Amino acid sequence: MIPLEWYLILAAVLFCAGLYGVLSRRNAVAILMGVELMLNSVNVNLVAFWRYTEPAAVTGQAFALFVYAVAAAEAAVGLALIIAIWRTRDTVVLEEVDLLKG
Amino acid sequence: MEFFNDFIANVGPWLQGLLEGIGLPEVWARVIVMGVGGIGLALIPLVAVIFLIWAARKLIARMQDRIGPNNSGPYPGPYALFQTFADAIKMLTKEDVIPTAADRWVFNIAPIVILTVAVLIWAVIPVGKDMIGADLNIGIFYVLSLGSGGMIALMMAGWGSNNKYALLGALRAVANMVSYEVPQILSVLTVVMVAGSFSMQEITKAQTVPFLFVIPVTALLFFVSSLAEVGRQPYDLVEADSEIVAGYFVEYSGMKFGQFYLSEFMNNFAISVITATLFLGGWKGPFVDSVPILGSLWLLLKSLLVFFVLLWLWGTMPRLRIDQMLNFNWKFLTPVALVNVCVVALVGKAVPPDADVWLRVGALLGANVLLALAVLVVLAAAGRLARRRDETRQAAQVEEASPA
Amino acid sequence: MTLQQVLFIIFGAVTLGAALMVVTRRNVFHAALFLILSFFGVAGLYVLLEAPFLAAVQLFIYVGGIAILILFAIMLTRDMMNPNVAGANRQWWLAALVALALCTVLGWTVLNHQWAAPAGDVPPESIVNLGKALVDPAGLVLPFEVTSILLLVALIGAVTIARER
Amino acid sequence: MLDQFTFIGIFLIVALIFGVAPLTIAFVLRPKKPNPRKAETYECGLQPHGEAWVQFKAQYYIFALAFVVFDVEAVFLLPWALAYNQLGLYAVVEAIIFILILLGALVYVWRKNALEWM
Amino acid sequence: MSILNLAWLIPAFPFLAFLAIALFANKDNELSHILAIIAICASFVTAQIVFWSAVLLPVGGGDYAFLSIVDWLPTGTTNFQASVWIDPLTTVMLFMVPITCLMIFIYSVGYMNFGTPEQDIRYARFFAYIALFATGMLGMVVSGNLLMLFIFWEVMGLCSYLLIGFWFEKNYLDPNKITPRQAGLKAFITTRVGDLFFLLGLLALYSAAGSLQYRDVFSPEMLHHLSESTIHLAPLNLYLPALPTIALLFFGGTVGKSAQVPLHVWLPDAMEGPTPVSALIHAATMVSAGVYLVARMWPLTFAAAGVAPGVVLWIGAITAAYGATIGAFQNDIKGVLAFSTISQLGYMIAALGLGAAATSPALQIGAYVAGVFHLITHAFFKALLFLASGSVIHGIEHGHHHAHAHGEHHEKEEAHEHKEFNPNDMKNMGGLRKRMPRTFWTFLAGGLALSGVPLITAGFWSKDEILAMAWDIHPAVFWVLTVSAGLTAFYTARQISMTFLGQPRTKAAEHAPESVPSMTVPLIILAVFAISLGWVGIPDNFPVIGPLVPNWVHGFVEKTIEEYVHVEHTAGGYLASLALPEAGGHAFNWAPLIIVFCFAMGGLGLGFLVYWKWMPLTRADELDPLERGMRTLGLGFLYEFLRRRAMFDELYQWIFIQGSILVAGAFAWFDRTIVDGIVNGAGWLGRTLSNLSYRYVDVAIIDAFVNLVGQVMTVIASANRWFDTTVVNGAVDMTGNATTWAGKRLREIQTGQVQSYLLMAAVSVLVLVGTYMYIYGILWLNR
Repeated sequence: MIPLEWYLILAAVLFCAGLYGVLSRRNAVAILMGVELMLNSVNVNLVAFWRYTEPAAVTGQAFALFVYAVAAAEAAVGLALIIAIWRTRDTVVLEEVDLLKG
Repeated sequence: MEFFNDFIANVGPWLQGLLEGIGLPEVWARVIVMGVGGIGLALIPLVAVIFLIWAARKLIARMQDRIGPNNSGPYPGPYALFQTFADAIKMLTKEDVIPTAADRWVFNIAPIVILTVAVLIWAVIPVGKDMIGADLNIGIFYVLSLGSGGMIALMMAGWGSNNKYALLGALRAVANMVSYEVPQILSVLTVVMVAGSFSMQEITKAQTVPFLFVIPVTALLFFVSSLAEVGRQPYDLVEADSEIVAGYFVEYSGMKFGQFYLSEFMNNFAISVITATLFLGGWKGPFVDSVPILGSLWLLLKSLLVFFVLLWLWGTMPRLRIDQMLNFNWKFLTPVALVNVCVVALVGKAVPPDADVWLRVGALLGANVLLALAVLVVLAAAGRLARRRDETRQAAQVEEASPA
Repeated sequence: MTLQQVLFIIFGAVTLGAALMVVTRRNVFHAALFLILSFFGVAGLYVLLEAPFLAAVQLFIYVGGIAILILFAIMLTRDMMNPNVAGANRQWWLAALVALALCTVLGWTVLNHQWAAPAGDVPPESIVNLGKALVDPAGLVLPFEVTSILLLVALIGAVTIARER
Repeated sequence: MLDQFTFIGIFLIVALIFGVAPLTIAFVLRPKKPNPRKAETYECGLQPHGEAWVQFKAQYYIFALAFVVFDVEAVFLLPWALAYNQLGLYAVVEAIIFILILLGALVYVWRKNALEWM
Repeated sequence: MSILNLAWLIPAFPFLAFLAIALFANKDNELSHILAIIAICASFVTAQIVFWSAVLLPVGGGDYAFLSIVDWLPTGTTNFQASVWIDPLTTVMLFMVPITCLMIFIYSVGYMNFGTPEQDIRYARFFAYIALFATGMLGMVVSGNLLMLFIFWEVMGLCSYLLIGFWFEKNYLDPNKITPRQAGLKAFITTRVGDLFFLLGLLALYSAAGSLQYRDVFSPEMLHHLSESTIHLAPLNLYLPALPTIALLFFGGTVGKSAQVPLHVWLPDAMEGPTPVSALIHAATMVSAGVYLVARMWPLTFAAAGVAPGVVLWIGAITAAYGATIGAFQNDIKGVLAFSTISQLGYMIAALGLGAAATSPALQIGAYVAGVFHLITHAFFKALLFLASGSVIHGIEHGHHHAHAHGEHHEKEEAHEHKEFNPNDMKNMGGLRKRMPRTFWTFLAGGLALSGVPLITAGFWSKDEILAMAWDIHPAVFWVLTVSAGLTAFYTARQISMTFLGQPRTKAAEHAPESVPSMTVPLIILAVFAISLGWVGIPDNFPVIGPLVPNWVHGFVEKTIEEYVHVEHTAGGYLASLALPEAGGHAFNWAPLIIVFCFAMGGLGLGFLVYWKWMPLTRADELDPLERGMRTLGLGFLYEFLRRRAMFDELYQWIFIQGSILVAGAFAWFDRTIVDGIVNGAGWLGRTLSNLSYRYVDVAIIDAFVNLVGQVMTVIASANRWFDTTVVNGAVDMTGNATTWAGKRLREIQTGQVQSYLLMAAVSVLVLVGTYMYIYGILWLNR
């Protein structure tokens, strides 16, 4: 049987890779990909814990499903925003979109 | 004699015993048996397709009042039966051209992916009473989720060839597939509800009455949306030669093109088999219990029947425009599928659980027929409305045209 | 080393390798393809975790849905293909440092904790139980319905934002 | 269960072989006469004009969007459908509410003419 | 399945209305206000049903309250629960909130000029917002646990922000005048400060009690447990007693939400919003939510004893005095009301604090009930006052337009032209009594209630009860509150006289028309309540009428808390507890009544005499008598100080700006000393070295060995050139680059780019986790 640590370590590395993507990419879509990676790692953790602690309970899988729903919504809206920005400002490079500047 | 009753099912254990007899460890023997079984399973669609291509050409020729491949022409074999082999050899010996502008890796991997996916589907299709690659407990869902792999392959092909037509074709194909995947999975939903399982084997066993006669609306929805999924007429606008010159595989030549072509036919056959399994009772039929091998025959016959319908549409239907296609899906199929799920769910619960199976079947069938009628009425009303609107608009145009 | 562990290493390698390519490749389309590959790897992990349903969902939603969305978005926003746009921004090195630090912290935490051994097997009817729980008034029915609201809002919002006027 | 997935894994390898084999055979058999004119992008015989990676209409995205939403919905309904025979009427009604809400979403998008192929 | 389960529906209706308007009806103005009003009507009816059934049941506090729990989300072992809790406190709130909401919704139709040319452009959105707000308020009232309460609390905060900034495009010529945008932000941020405390209190309570359900938290056992437990402040390694900490943290939330000193600054500026909003959110409901929270947490505060009740008490009293004082110096009609709201809220808080600080059960209950009672009555007459003033402003605006339409231009009007005309300024009014009689009479009713005219007004009964309790519990507070009562009466009289009495001082005031019925009818209804509502709460020991009218409020509301104050309550409840020997104030005590009466009437009379009879304003630009008087007394600076709201804004501005300047200064200092130091040092080093070498070269030249020296010189010169170019310039360049690099890094902290913010967030999280693990790592990992 695979020790739980393996899954957790893998999820951690996956998460950090996603984080790096989010922090370092210039392209908005690429940033979103990083976010998806992070969500995936979260789900891996969730399912691993479900399998190793309470395989009889349904909550593990159920919450994984909810994470999927949230991820889908997030991707849909996020990409829509990116497309809208593309249409108005003609760029998807996030550094050029600095509306947050005070 | 018993052995031949259940020939295929006995081969596996026999081979296993043989291999262990020559002293392989049990695990490896198992793996080898699985590998052999897998190859056998994968050969089924390949061989089938080789002859189906021939059959398709003949039949469509007849439908279109042509002769098609025959003895008189330069076609090999009796009734040009070996024409497909000739085509295969030709493709194998053709030069492979990769456009300089192409995205090489993506361009080369796409045909592999698409053929792999087309083969993978067969792992969960019950080709006989006890003959199934792996009777997964998520069987049909496995098939559906493999479909997404196909989409990715198309995207890769369209992108990789770096060609406007190819990319446009790929986008069209994917938009098409994603749209029609919704009614498809919704119809599968009703099947799962009635059968109470994802496993293809269970679904087949559950069909004391073929589901076509229990939930016909679902069957229609599934067949139509599957047609769109594989891009067969009337949904062939993804490779509309006259508009976008063969769509996403315009840049492909030689065996790569062949793989696209092959995978397309394999998918056509696959959806015929799946439709037969889900709605026509799969391998079920007379004498199957006594002679299990008959099951495969029944399945083949049913699949051929479905495939014939497919050819029929292929030979006769005109091509839809993309807007018509998407409208048809989002404004007709999807709502109907959603309503259909609700209707089946309610009726299934309205019938007392301990009721006789025939009562249940009757109720569901009646409900489906009523649903179909209702849909037709609504459709008629909507059509009349649209027509009246058009007439009034035209009248108005005439009005403002006349004084000028 | 059992077969499962070998498989885990294979799937894990695929997942992580693909993930690293995702965050480093400049060509966004290639990055997206690697993202899909990494999704496949995660699906494999789910199978190892005896959650085949989730594995299928992974393929169905991520590969079939979200990946398609991303590919479409790439097609719709052209200048991503512009090769002389740098892949990473100025603070990439800082980001890498942070990611590494977080990785070490997490890893240290994981390794310094006594984790429970696997508890029992997955009941064969776990998917059925899931289906029951989702509509069980004492269970998850509220989040279940809320999910549909979420999807509704997401659809309406995204369509309103994305459509051309 | 894992046994069956072992078969899936093996079958995956088999399928990959099926996917690669024809190409390798062709690689052995086929002639190689490269020629820049041959390798040009095909545009019905005209000179290739510009990149293929041109921008496409957002409408494609809208449809993918609707698809994803209904995709997720279906995924949520599948376990319910599996457990359907063991559920009471209340469960069915809840699921139907779920479906109707999304039907409402579809109708909304439809009314907003976002489903028109413009 | 009790009928009280209907309470679940009460917040649902407005929320549905909000969704409907936001999603579908946002194009159709009429449909949207119809939807909103229908929804609030439904809530109103439901609330009435719940109210009456709760009264007739009757529900009580603690185990006698009605509780209905729904499992929200099972998460592994624990379970999020949503719940509805109906005890007397909730019930009386359920009486007050829907009526005011309904009245204000109807009023808004007229105020937003429905159907007229100057109808508001975001008409539908306005109704969507206030519907959402009603959801928040009603939900907060019925919710049965503190988590839900917090959620709805935040919903209200959001709506308040949206509605204050509703006219976000408005700008003023006068740069010092705060715009709606800024006002909204100010309100949002200021209340955030309070909400942070609230959230901390929530966390502390949950960690200490393990639940947020009222029933669990306020159960005597739990209170006992809390009184013994402590909260461990990990990083500081500090142990705090649980009860007072939690109670005070929650009170922080109140201070923010119901504008108590020192977080009151946002409320006066919140008047930038449309007047119905000021009435609904910033007078009747949202600000009283803070008081409701105190009443809710009262058992905790009470059990905490010691410092906590004192803080509540004094914050309340100070606020009351502050608001009353400043209110007398405002010229903006809504500004006066805003400060009077602040001071009245102070009264309620003070009353609740008094209750918690009191010693005898009778007084505890008495003060508590008095506070709640005043909460209810105040909501009515303050909403009335705001709506009436809104009607006045509306009239003045119309009159202004009308006057201009007829192009009659005095030089006075001319004088007003280049200043922009401010319809809120009471100096621009006067003599409106004849122009808008209904508004006048209703305003008068509200004003009298506010200043507590005896017997006939609701304000008298509630406020007098508070003061009576204060007299018994805490004389100092009594005097503070009494003086403020006098001031309250004074500024009320001043406001009425300046607005309605005397002669019109502008064309606008001359032409101001009476408002449409959709505005005046709610005024009249509210006026009825403002007069009559007090009669349900007349103390039983009040001479003559006390015995005649049963003190219903007491008999009902006291049930909320009686189990905490250990009254051996018989059927009589309060009466029985009065019979207890140690209970103070059972025989009616005339002293406070008379004192308060003198102050209130004195203030009222003085106000009317000064502003109506003796020295009424005749011109809009003439000085306020008060101002004149104080200037002649040489107190002009004091007047200025008070008119500018005791300089709180200036103070905060100064503090924060100075703070930021300090931080910036620190950076600048770093730049100057360290970085420049390096540069100069390196430059100096380079110069000296080269000088030395040159001198050495000179020396060498002076020497006579020309040939040799030539070579030497070249050699050394080249060496020196090498040194100069590489080392010195190198050093200088390097330091220069370093400086620019540092500068860039510092600047990059403020690129408005999401990613850099994200990066900072990640870093800080990392740091926090690191610290936590450093402090606790071992202990926590080997658990």
